[in-house]
Amino acid sequence: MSYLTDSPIDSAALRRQVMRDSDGACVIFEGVVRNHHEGKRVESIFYDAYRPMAEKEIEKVIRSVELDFPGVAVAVLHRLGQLGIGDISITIACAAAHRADAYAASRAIIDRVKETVPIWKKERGPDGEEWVGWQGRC
Amino acid sequence: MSYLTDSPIDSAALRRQVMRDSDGACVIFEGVVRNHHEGKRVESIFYDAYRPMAEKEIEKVIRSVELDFPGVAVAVLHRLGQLGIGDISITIACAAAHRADAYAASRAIIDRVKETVPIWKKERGPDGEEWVGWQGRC
Amino acid sequence: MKVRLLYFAILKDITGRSEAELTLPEGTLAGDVWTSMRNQYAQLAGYAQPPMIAVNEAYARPETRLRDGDELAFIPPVAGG
Amino acid sequence: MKVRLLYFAILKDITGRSEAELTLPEGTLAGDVWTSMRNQYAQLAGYAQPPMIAVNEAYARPETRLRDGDELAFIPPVAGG
Repeated sequence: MSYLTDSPIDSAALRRQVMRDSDGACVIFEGVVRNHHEGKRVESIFYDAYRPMAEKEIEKVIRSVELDFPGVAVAVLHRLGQLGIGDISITIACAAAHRADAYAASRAIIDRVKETVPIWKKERGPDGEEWVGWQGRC
Repeated sequence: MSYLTDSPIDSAALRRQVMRDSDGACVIFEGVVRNHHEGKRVESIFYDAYRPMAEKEIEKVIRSVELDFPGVAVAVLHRLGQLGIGDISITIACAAAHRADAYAASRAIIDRVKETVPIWKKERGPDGEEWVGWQGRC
Repeated sequence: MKVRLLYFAILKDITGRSEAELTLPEGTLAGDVWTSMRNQYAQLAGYAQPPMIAVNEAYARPETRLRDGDELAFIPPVAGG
Repeated sequence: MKVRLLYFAILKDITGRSEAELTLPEGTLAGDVWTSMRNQYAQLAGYAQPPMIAVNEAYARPETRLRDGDELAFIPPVAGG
Protein backbone atom coordinates (compact mmCIF):
# COMPACT_ATOMS: atom_id res chain seq x y z
CA MET A 1 0.00 0.00 0.00
CA SER A 2 1.56 3.24 -1.16
CA TYR A 3 0.19 6.74 -0.63
CA LEU A 4 2.44 8.24 -3.30
CA THR A 5 2.34 7.94 -7.05
CA ASP A 6 4.14 9.35 -10.07
CA SER A 7 1.10 8.89 -12.30
CA PRO A 8 -2.17 10.80 -12.74
CA ILE A 9 -4.59 10.12 -9.88
CA ASP A 10 -7.81 8.24 -10.54
CA SER A 11 -10.14 9.59 -7.85
CA ALA A 12 -12.85 7.07 -8.76
CA ALA A 13 -10.50 4.25 -7.80
CA LEU A 14 -10.03 5.76 -4.33
CA ARG A 15 -13.78 6.11 -3.99
CA ARG A 16 -14.20 2.41 -4.73
CA GLN A 17 -11.62 1.55 -2.05
CA VAL A 18 -13.61 3.19 0.72
CA MET A 19 -17.31 2.69 0.01
CA ARG A 20 -19.18 0.06 2.00
CA ASP A 21 -22.89 -0.82 2.00
CA SER A 22 -23.28 0.93 5.35
CA ASP A 23 -21.99 4.28 4.02
CA GLY A 24 -24.49 7.02 3.28
CA ALA A 25 -21.97 9.73 2.50
CA CYS A 26 -18.79 10.00 0.48
CA VAL A 27 -16.62 13.10 0.43
CA ILE A 28 -13.88 13.31 -2.18
CA PHE A 29 -11.33 16.08 -1.79
CA GLU A 30 -9.00 16.86 -4.66
CA GLY A 31 -6.10 19.24 -4.42
CA VAL A 32 -5.50 20.63 -7.90
CA VAL A 33 -2.70 22.68 -9.44
CA ARG A 34 -4.14 26.15 -9.96
CA ASN A 35 -2.83 28.94 -12.13
CA HIS A 36 -2.09 31.37 -9.32
CA HIS A 37 -0.56 31.56 -5.83
CA GLU A 38 -0.41 34.63 -3.61
CA GLY A 39 -1.03 36.90 -6.58
CA LYS A 40 1.52 35.30 -8.88
CA ARG A 41 0.84 33.31 -12.01
CA VAL A 42 1.71 29.63 -11.82
CA GLU A 43 2.36 27.48 -14.88
CA SER A 44 3.35 24.19 -13.28
CA ILE A 45 4.39 22.67 -9.98
CA PHE A 46 7.10 20.15 -9.21
CA TYR A 47 6.42 17.98 -6.16
CA ASP A 48 9.34 16.46 -4.29
CA ALA A 49 9.14 14.17 -1.28
CA TYR A 50 11.15 12.26 1.27
CA ARG A 51 9.30 9.22 0.04
CA PRO A 52 9.63 6.57 2.76
CA MET A 53 9.04 9.14 5.49
CA ALA A 54 6.13 10.70 3.60
CA GLU A 55 4.51 7.27 3.37
CA LYS A 56 4.89 6.84 7.13
CA GLU A 57 3.59 10.32 7.92
CA ILE A 58 0.53 9.92 5.70
CA GLU A 59 -0.11 6.59 7.41
CA LYS A 60 0.08 8.39 10.78
CA VAL A 61 -2.38 11.04 9.60
CA ILE A 62 -4.82 8.38 8.46
CA ARG A 63 -4.54 6.45 11.74
CA SER A 64 -5.05 9.61 13.81
CA VAL A 65 -8.13 10.59 11.81
CA GLU A 66 -9.54 7.08 12.04
CA LEU A 67 -9.20 7.35 15.82
CA ASP A 68 -10.89 10.75 15.85
CA PHE A 69 -13.73 9.60 13.57
CA PRO A 70 -14.39 5.92 14.25
CA GLY A 71 -16.11 4.10 11.43
CA VAL A 72 -14.92 6.43 8.70
CA ALA A 73 -13.12 4.73 5.82
CA VAL A 74 -10.24 6.68 4.33
CA ALA A 75 -8.06 6.55 1.22
CA VAL A 76 -5.28 8.98 0.33
CA LEU A 77 -3.05 9.29 -2.72
CA HIS A 78 -0.53 12.08 -3.37
CA ARG A 79 1.12 12.58 -6.73
CA LEU A 80 4.78 13.60 -7.11
CA GLY A 81 6.80 14.99 -10.00
CA GLN A 82 5.90 17.61 -12.58
CA LEU A 83 2.23 18.63 -12.63
CA GLY A 84 0.39 21.05 -14.91
CA ILE A 85 -2.58 23.32 -14.30
CA GLY A 86 -5.66 21.24 -13.52
CA ASP A 87 -3.69 18.16 -12.51
CA ILE A 88 -4.73 16.53 -9.24
CA SER A 89 -1.94 16.59 -6.65
CA ILE A 90 -3.84 14.75 -3.93
CA THR A 91 -7.11 12.90 -3.60
CA ILE A 92 -8.67 12.07 -0.25
CA ALA A 93 -11.74 9.82 -0.18
CA CYS A 94 -13.77 9.50 3.02
CA ALA A 95 -16.85 7.32 3.45
CA ALA A 96 -19.10 7.25 6.49
CA ALA A 97 -22.63 6.40 7.52
CA HIS A 98 -23.37 10.10 8.05
CA ARG A 99 -22.10 13.14 6.21
CA ALA A 100 -20.81 15.08 9.22
CA ASP A 101 -18.12 12.47 9.86
CA ALA A 102 -17.17 12.22 6.19
CA TYR A 103 -16.69 15.98 5.87
CA ALA A 104 -14.83 16.33 9.17
CA ALA A 105 -12.49 13.44 8.47
CA SER A 106 -11.74 14.73 4.98
CA ARG A 107 -10.90 18.18 6.26
CA ALA A 108 -8.78 16.83 9.10
CA ILE A 109 -6.74 14.69 6.72
CA ILE A 110 -5.85 17.46 4.28
CA ASP A 111 -5.07 19.87 7.13
CA ARG A 112 -2.73 17.38 8.82
CA VAL A 113 -1.12 16.27 5.56
CA LYS A 114 -0.21 19.89 4.89
CA GLU A 115 1.32 20.23 8.35
CA THR A 116 3.42 17.12 8.74
CA VAL A 117 4.08 15.17 5.55
CA PRO A 118 7.54 15.82 4.04
CA ILE A 119 6.41 16.86 0.58
CA TRP A 120 7.53 20.07 -1.07
CA LYS A 121 6.45 21.99 -4.12
CA LYS A 122 8.38 24.19 -6.47
CA GLU A 123 6.14 26.56 -8.37
CA ARG A 124 7.11 27.60 -11.86
CA GLY A 125 5.72 30.74 -13.47
CA PRO A 126 6.64 33.54 -15.82
CA ASP A 127 8.87 35.06 -13.10
CA GLY A 128 10.87 31.91 -12.50
CA GLU A 129 10.54 29.21 -9.89
CA GLU A 130 10.39 29.03 -6.12
CA TRP A 131 10.06 26.43 -3.36
CA VAL A 132 6.81 27.30 -1.61
CA GLY A 133 7.19 28.21 2.04
CA TRP A 134 10.95 28.51 2.09
CA GLN A 135 11.40 32.28 1.99
CA GLY A 136 11.72 33.66 5.47
CA ARG A 137 10.06 30.81 7.30
CA CYS A 138 12.65 28.15 7.89
CA MET B 1 -30.34 22.96 -16.88
CA SER B 2 -32.00 20.38 -14.67
CA TYR B 3 -30.95 19.43 -11.16
CA LEU B 4 -32.98 16.22 -11.21
CA THR B 5 -32.42 12.98 -13.07
CA ASP B 6 -33.96 9.52 -13.31
CA SER B 7 -30.63 7.97 -14.32
CA PRO B 8 -27.49 6.96 -12.40
CA ILE B 9 -25.37 10.00 -11.51
CA ASP B 10 -21.96 10.47 -13.10
CA SER B 11 -20.07 12.47 -10.48
CA ALA B 12 -17.10 12.94 -12.79
CA ALA B 13 -19.33 14.86 -15.20
CA LEU B 14 -20.34 17.28 -12.42
CA ARG B 15 -16.69 17.72 -11.51
CA ARG B 16 -15.91 18.69 -15.09
CA GLN B 17 -18.70 21.27 -15.04
CA VAL B 18 -17.18 23.19 -12.15
CA MET B 19 -13.39 23.04 -12.45
CA ARG B 20 -11.58 26.13 -13.74
CA ASP B 21 -7.87 26.79 -14.08
CA SER B 22 -7.99 29.04 -11.03
CA ASP B 23 -9.35 26.30 -8.75
CA GLY B 24 -6.99 24.62 -6.31
CA ALA B 25 -9.60 22.55 -4.53
CA CYS B 26 -12.52 20.40 -5.53
CA VAL B 27 -14.90 18.84 -3.02
CA ILE B 28 -17.32 16.20 -4.27
CA PHE B 29 -20.08 15.13 -1.93
CA GLU B 30 -22.11 12.06 -2.74
CA GLY B 31 -25.20 11.01 -0.83
CA VAL B 32 -25.48 7.26 -1.15
CA VAL B 33 -28.23 4.77 -0.29
CA ARG B 34 -27.01 2.88 2.77
CA ASN B 35 -28.28 -0.39 4.17
CA HIS B 36 -29.52 1.00 7.48
CA HIS B 37 -31.45 3.93 8.96
CA GLU B 38 -32.11 4.55 12.64
CA GLY B 39 -31.31 0.96 13.50
CA LYS B 40 -33.44 -0.61 10.77
CA ARG B 41 -32.25 -2.48 7.71
CA VAL B 42 -32.85 -0.75 4.40
CA GLU B 43 -32.97 -2.59 1.08
CA SER B 44 -33.90 0.20 -1.31
CA ILE B 45 -35.20 3.76 -1.38
CA PHE B 46 -37.78 5.34 -3.64
CA TYR B 47 -37.32 9.09 -4.19
CA ASP B 48 -40.33 11.21 -5.10
CA ALA B 49 -40.30 14.95 -5.82
CA TYR B 50 -42.44 17.90 -6.69
CA ARG B 51 -40.26 18.27 -9.72
CA PRO B 52 -40.70 21.85 -10.97
CA MET B 53 -40.62 23.21 -7.42
CA ALA B 54 -37.62 21.04 -6.49
CA GLU B 55 -35.75 22.47 -9.47
CA LYS B 56 -36.52 25.99 -8.29
CA GLU B 57 -35.60 25.26 -4.67
CA ILE B 58 -32.28 23.68 -5.63
CA GLU B 59 -31.60 26.71 -7.79
CA LYS B 60 -32.30 28.94 -4.77
CA VAL B 61 -29.94 26.90 -2.60
CA ILE B 62 -27.18 27.22 -5.19
CA ARG B 63 -27.70 30.98 -5.54
CA SER B 64 -27.66 31.49 -1.77
CA VAL B 65 -24.46 29.49 -1.39
CA GLU B 66 -22.82 31.34 -4.28
CA LEU B 67 -23.62 34.57 -2.44
CA ASP B 68 -22.20 33.24 0.81
CA PHE B 69 -19.03 31.92 -0.86
CA PRO B 70 -18.20 34.19 -3.80
CA GLY B 71 -16.04 32.59 -6.43
CA VAL B 72 -17.06 29.03 -5.65
CA ALA B 73 -18.38 27.06 -8.63
CA VAL B 74 -21.20 24.66 -7.85
CA ALA B 75 -22.99 21.78 -9.57
CA VAL B 76 -25.82 19.71 -8.08
CA LEU B 77 -27.69 16.67 -9.38
CA HIS B 78 -30.31 14.69 -7.45
CA ARG B 79 -31.60 11.33 -8.62
CA LEU B 80 -35.25 10.27 -8.32
CA GLY B 81 -37.01 6.93 -8.55
CA GLN B 82 -36.02 3.54 -7.20
CA LEU B 83 -32.43 3.31 -5.88
CA GLY B 84 -30.54 0.35 -4.47
CA ILE B 85 -27.84 0.12 -1.81
CA GLY B 86 -24.73 1.95 -2.97
CA ASP B 87 -26.56 4.07 -5.55
CA ILE B 88 -25.80 7.78 -5.48
CA SER B 89 -28.88 9.87 -4.63
CA ILE B 90 -27.17 13.25 -4.90
CA THR B 91 -23.82 14.61 -6.04
CA ILE B 92 -22.61 18.09 -5.16
CA ALA B 93 -19.43 19.36 -6.80
CA CYS B 94 -17.76 22.52 -5.48
CA ALA B 95 -14.60 24.07 -6.89
CA ALA B 96 -12.71 27.00 -5.38
CA ALA B 97 -9.29 28.55 -5.29
CA HIS B 98 -8.88 27.45 -1.65
CA ARG B 99 -10.17 24.38 0.14
CA ALA B 100 -11.94 26.14 3.02
CA ASP B 101 -14.49 27.64 0.63
CA ALA B 102 -14.97 24.41 -1.28
CA TYR B 103 -15.69 22.43 1.90
CA ALA B 104 -17.94 25.09 3.41
CA ALA B 105 -19.97 25.57 0.24
CA SER B 106 -20.39 21.83 -0.19
CA ARG B 107 -21.62 21.40 3.37
CA ALA B 108 -23.96 24.38 3.11
CA ILE B 109 -25.54 23.02 -0.06
CA ILE B 110 -26.34 19.57 1.26
CA ASP B 111 -27.63 21.01 4.56
CA ARG B 112 -29.95 23.44 2.78
CA VAL B 113 -31.10 20.89 0.20
CA LYS B 114 -32.18 18.63 3.04
CA GLU B 115 -34.12 21.46 4.66
CA THR B 116 -36.02 23.03 1.80
CA VAL B 117 -36.16 20.98 -1.40
CA PRO B 118 -39.46 19.09 -1.90
CA ILE B 119 -38.01 15.62 -2.31
CA TRP B 120 -39.16 12.64 -0.28
CA LYS B 121 -37.89 9.14 0.27
CA LYS B 122 -39.69 5.93 1.02
CA GLU B 123 -37.42 3.37 2.59
CA ARG B 124 -38.04 -0.29 1.92
CA GLY B 125 -36.71 -3.01 4.18
CA PRO B 126 -37.57 -6.41 5.60
CA ASP B 127 -40.19 -4.81 7.86
CA GLY B 128 -42.03 -3.02 5.06
CA GLU B 129 -41.79 0.52 3.79
CA GLU B 130 -42.08 3.97 5.25
CA TRP B 131 -41.90 7.60 4.14
CA VAL B 132 -38.94 9.03 6.04
CA GLY B 133 -39.82 11.86 8.40
CA TRP B 134 -43.58 11.51 8.25
CA GLN B 135 -44.33 9.71 11.51
CA GLY B 136 -45.22 12.20 14.20
CA ARG B 137 -43.56 15.22 12.64
CA CYS B 138 -45.98 16.74 10.21
CA MET C 1 -62.91 29.30 -8.38
CA LYS C 2 -60.85 26.29 -9.32
CA VAL C 3 -57.56 25.24 -7.68
CA ARG C 4 -55.35 22.34 -8.66
CA LEU C 5 -54.19 20.32 -5.64
CA LEU C 6 -51.11 18.09 -6.00
CA TYR C 7 -50.39 15.09 -3.76
CA PHE C 8 -46.87 13.84 -3.12
CA ALA C 9 -45.22 11.08 -1.12
CA ILE C 10 -47.29 10.01 1.91
CA LEU C 11 -50.19 12.18 0.76
CA LYS C 12 -50.25 10.45 -2.60
CA ASP C 13 -50.34 7.09 -0.82
CA ILE C 14 -53.12 8.17 1.55
CA THR C 15 -55.33 9.73 -1.11
CA GLY C 16 -54.51 7.20 -3.78
CA ARG C 17 -54.14 9.96 -6.36
CA SER C 18 -51.56 12.43 -7.53
CA GLU C 19 -53.80 15.44 -8.04
CA ALA C 20 -57.31 16.81 -7.81
CA GLU C 21 -59.15 19.81 -9.16
CA LEU C 22 -60.96 21.60 -6.35
CA THR C 23 -63.85 24.02 -6.72
CA LEU C 24 -63.58 26.40 -3.80
CA PRO C 25 -65.47 29.47 -2.58
CA GLU C 26 -63.70 32.80 -3.07
CA GLY C 27 -61.58 33.68 -0.06
CA THR C 28 -60.52 30.13 0.76
CA LEU C 29 -57.15 30.01 2.51
CA ALA C 30 -54.51 27.37 1.82
CA GLY C 31 -54.86 26.15 5.41
CA ASP C 32 -58.61 25.66 4.92
CA VAL C 33 -57.91 23.04 2.27
CA TRP C 34 -55.78 21.13 4.74
CA THR C 35 -58.61 21.15 7.25
CA SER C 36 -61.00 19.65 4.74
CA MET C 37 -58.40 17.00 3.79
CA ARG C 38 -58.08 16.07 7.47
CA ASN C 39 -61.83 15.63 7.67
CA GLN C 40 -61.82 13.44 4.58
CA TYR C 41 -58.86 11.12 5.39
CA ALA C 42 -58.72 9.34 8.76
CA GLN C 43 -54.91 8.95 8.55
CA LEU C 44 -54.55 12.74 8.61
CA ALA C 45 -56.96 13.35 11.48
CA GLY C 46 -54.12 13.66 13.98
CA TYR C 47 -52.34 16.35 11.98
CA ALA C 48 -54.05 19.56 13.06
CA GLN C 49 -51.26 21.69 11.65
CA PRO C 50 -50.78 21.45 7.92
CA PRO C 51 -47.39 20.37 6.57
CA MET C 52 -45.47 22.98 4.67
CA ILE C 53 -47.58 24.51 1.94
CA ALA C 54 -46.64 25.47 -1.62
CA VAL C 55 -48.69 27.73 -3.84
CA ASN C 56 -47.59 27.93 -7.46
CA GLU C 57 -44.31 26.12 -6.75
CA ALA C 58 -43.18 28.35 -3.89
CA TYR C 59 -43.52 28.00 -0.13
CA ALA C 60 -46.51 29.86 1.27
CA ARG C 61 -48.23 30.36 4.62
CA PRO C 62 -51.51 28.68 5.67
CA GLU C 63 -53.09 32.15 5.67
CA THR C 64 -52.39 32.55 1.96
CA ARG C 65 -55.61 33.41 0.12
CA LEU C 66 -56.03 31.16 -2.91
CA ARG C 67 -56.90 32.49 -6.32
CA ASP C 68 -58.51 30.94 -9.36
CA GLY C 69 -56.03 28.80 -11.26
CA ASP C 70 -53.60 28.39 -8.37
CA GLU C 71 -51.60 25.21 -7.96
CA LEU C 72 -51.58 24.09 -4.34
CA ALA C 73 -49.46 21.37 -2.73
CA PHE C 74 -48.93 20.21 0.83
CA ILE C 75 -45.28 19.39 1.42
CA PRO C 76 -44.70 16.58 3.92
CA PRO C 77 -41.36 16.70 5.78
CA VAL C 78 -38.75 16.73 3.05
CA ALA C 79 -36.06 14.06 2.98
CA GLY C 80 -33.92 14.75 -0.04
CA GLY C 81 -30.18 14.35 -0.26
CA MET D 1 30.77 7.31 13.14
CA LYS D 2 29.05 7.61 9.79
CA VAL D 3 25.71 9.32 9.18
CA ARG D 4 23.83 9.53 5.91
CA LEU D 5 22.48 13.02 5.26
CA LEU D 6 19.62 13.46 2.76
CA TYR D 7 18.87 16.72 0.94
CA PHE D 8 15.39 17.58 -0.31
CA ALA D 9 13.72 20.46 -2.13
CA ILE D 10 15.49 23.78 -1.53
CA LEU D 11 18.34 22.03 0.26
CA LYS D 12 18.92 19.77 -2.74
CA ASP D 13 19.04 22.84 -4.97
CA ILE D 14 21.42 24.72 -2.67
CA THR D 15 23.82 21.82 -2.15
CA GLY D 16 23.52 20.47 -5.68
CA ARG D 17 23.24 16.93 -4.36
CA SER D 18 20.65 14.59 -2.94
CA GLU D 19 22.73 12.98 -0.20
CA ALA D 20 26.07 12.86 1.53
CA GLU D 21 27.84 10.47 3.86
CA LEU D 22 29.16 12.35 6.89
CA THR D 23 31.87 11.18 9.22
CA LEU D 24 31.10 12.73 12.60
CA PRO D 25 32.59 12.61 16.09
CA GLU D 26 30.66 10.56 18.63
CA GLY D 27 28.14 12.71 20.47
CA THR D 28 27.25 14.93 17.53
CA LEU D 29 23.71 16.30 17.79
CA ALA D 30 21.37 16.64 14.82
CA GLY D 31 21.37 20.42 15.28
CA ASP D 32 25.18 20.49 15.10
CA VAL D 33 25.01 19.21 11.53
CA TRP D 34 22.72 22.11 10.63
CA THR D 35 25.23 24.55 12.08
CA SER D 36 27.99 23.15 9.91
CA MET D 37 25.73 23.24 6.84
CA ARG D 38 25.05 26.92 7.55
CA ASN D 39 28.77 27.59 7.69
CA GLN D 40 29.27 25.78 4.39
CA TYR D 41 26.43 27.31 2.31
CA ALA D 42 25.98 31.07 2.15
CA GLN D 43 22.31 30.78 1.27
CA LEU D 44 21.67 29.15 4.65
CA ALA D 45 23.63 31.65 6.72
CA GLY D 46 20.46 33.53 7.71
CA TYR D 47 18.76 30.42 9.04
CA ALA D 48 20.10 30.11 12.58
CA GLN D 49 17.36 27.71 13.55
CA PRO D 50 17.35 24.43 11.70
CA PRO D 51 14.23 23.45 9.76
CA MET D 52 12.39 20.43 11.04
CA ILE D 53 14.70 17.48 11.49
CA ALA D 54 14.13 13.82 10.71
CA VAL D 55 16.27 10.98 12.01
CA ASN D 56 15.59 7.56 10.52
CA GLU D 57 12.40 8.74 8.81
CA ALA D 58 10.78 10.24 11.90
CA TYR D 59 10.69 13.79 13.23
CA ALA D 60 13.37 14.46 15.87
CA ARG D 61 14.62 17.37 17.96
CA PRO D 62 17.85 19.29 17.30
CA GLU D 63 19.17 17.87 20.59
CA THR D 64 18.88 14.32 19.26
CA ARG D 65 22.24 12.54 19.62
CA LEU D 66 23.18 10.87 16.37
CA ARG D 67 24.37 7.30 16.19
CA ASP D 68 26.41 5.37 13.69
CA GLY D 69 24.34 4.42 10.66
CA ASP D 70 21.62 7.01 11.26
CA GLU D 71 19.82 8.61 8.34
CA LEU D 72 19.45 12.35 8.89
CA ALA D 73 17.38 14.83 6.91
CA PHE D 74 16.51 18.49 7.33
CA ILE D 75 12.89 19.08 6.43
CA PRO D 76 12.21 22.52 4.91
CA PRO D 77 8.69 23.87 5.41
CA VAL D 78 6.44 21.22 3.96
CA ALA D 79 3.98 22.12 1.23
CA GLY D 80 2.16 18.94 0.29
CA GLY D 81 -1.49 18.64 -0.60
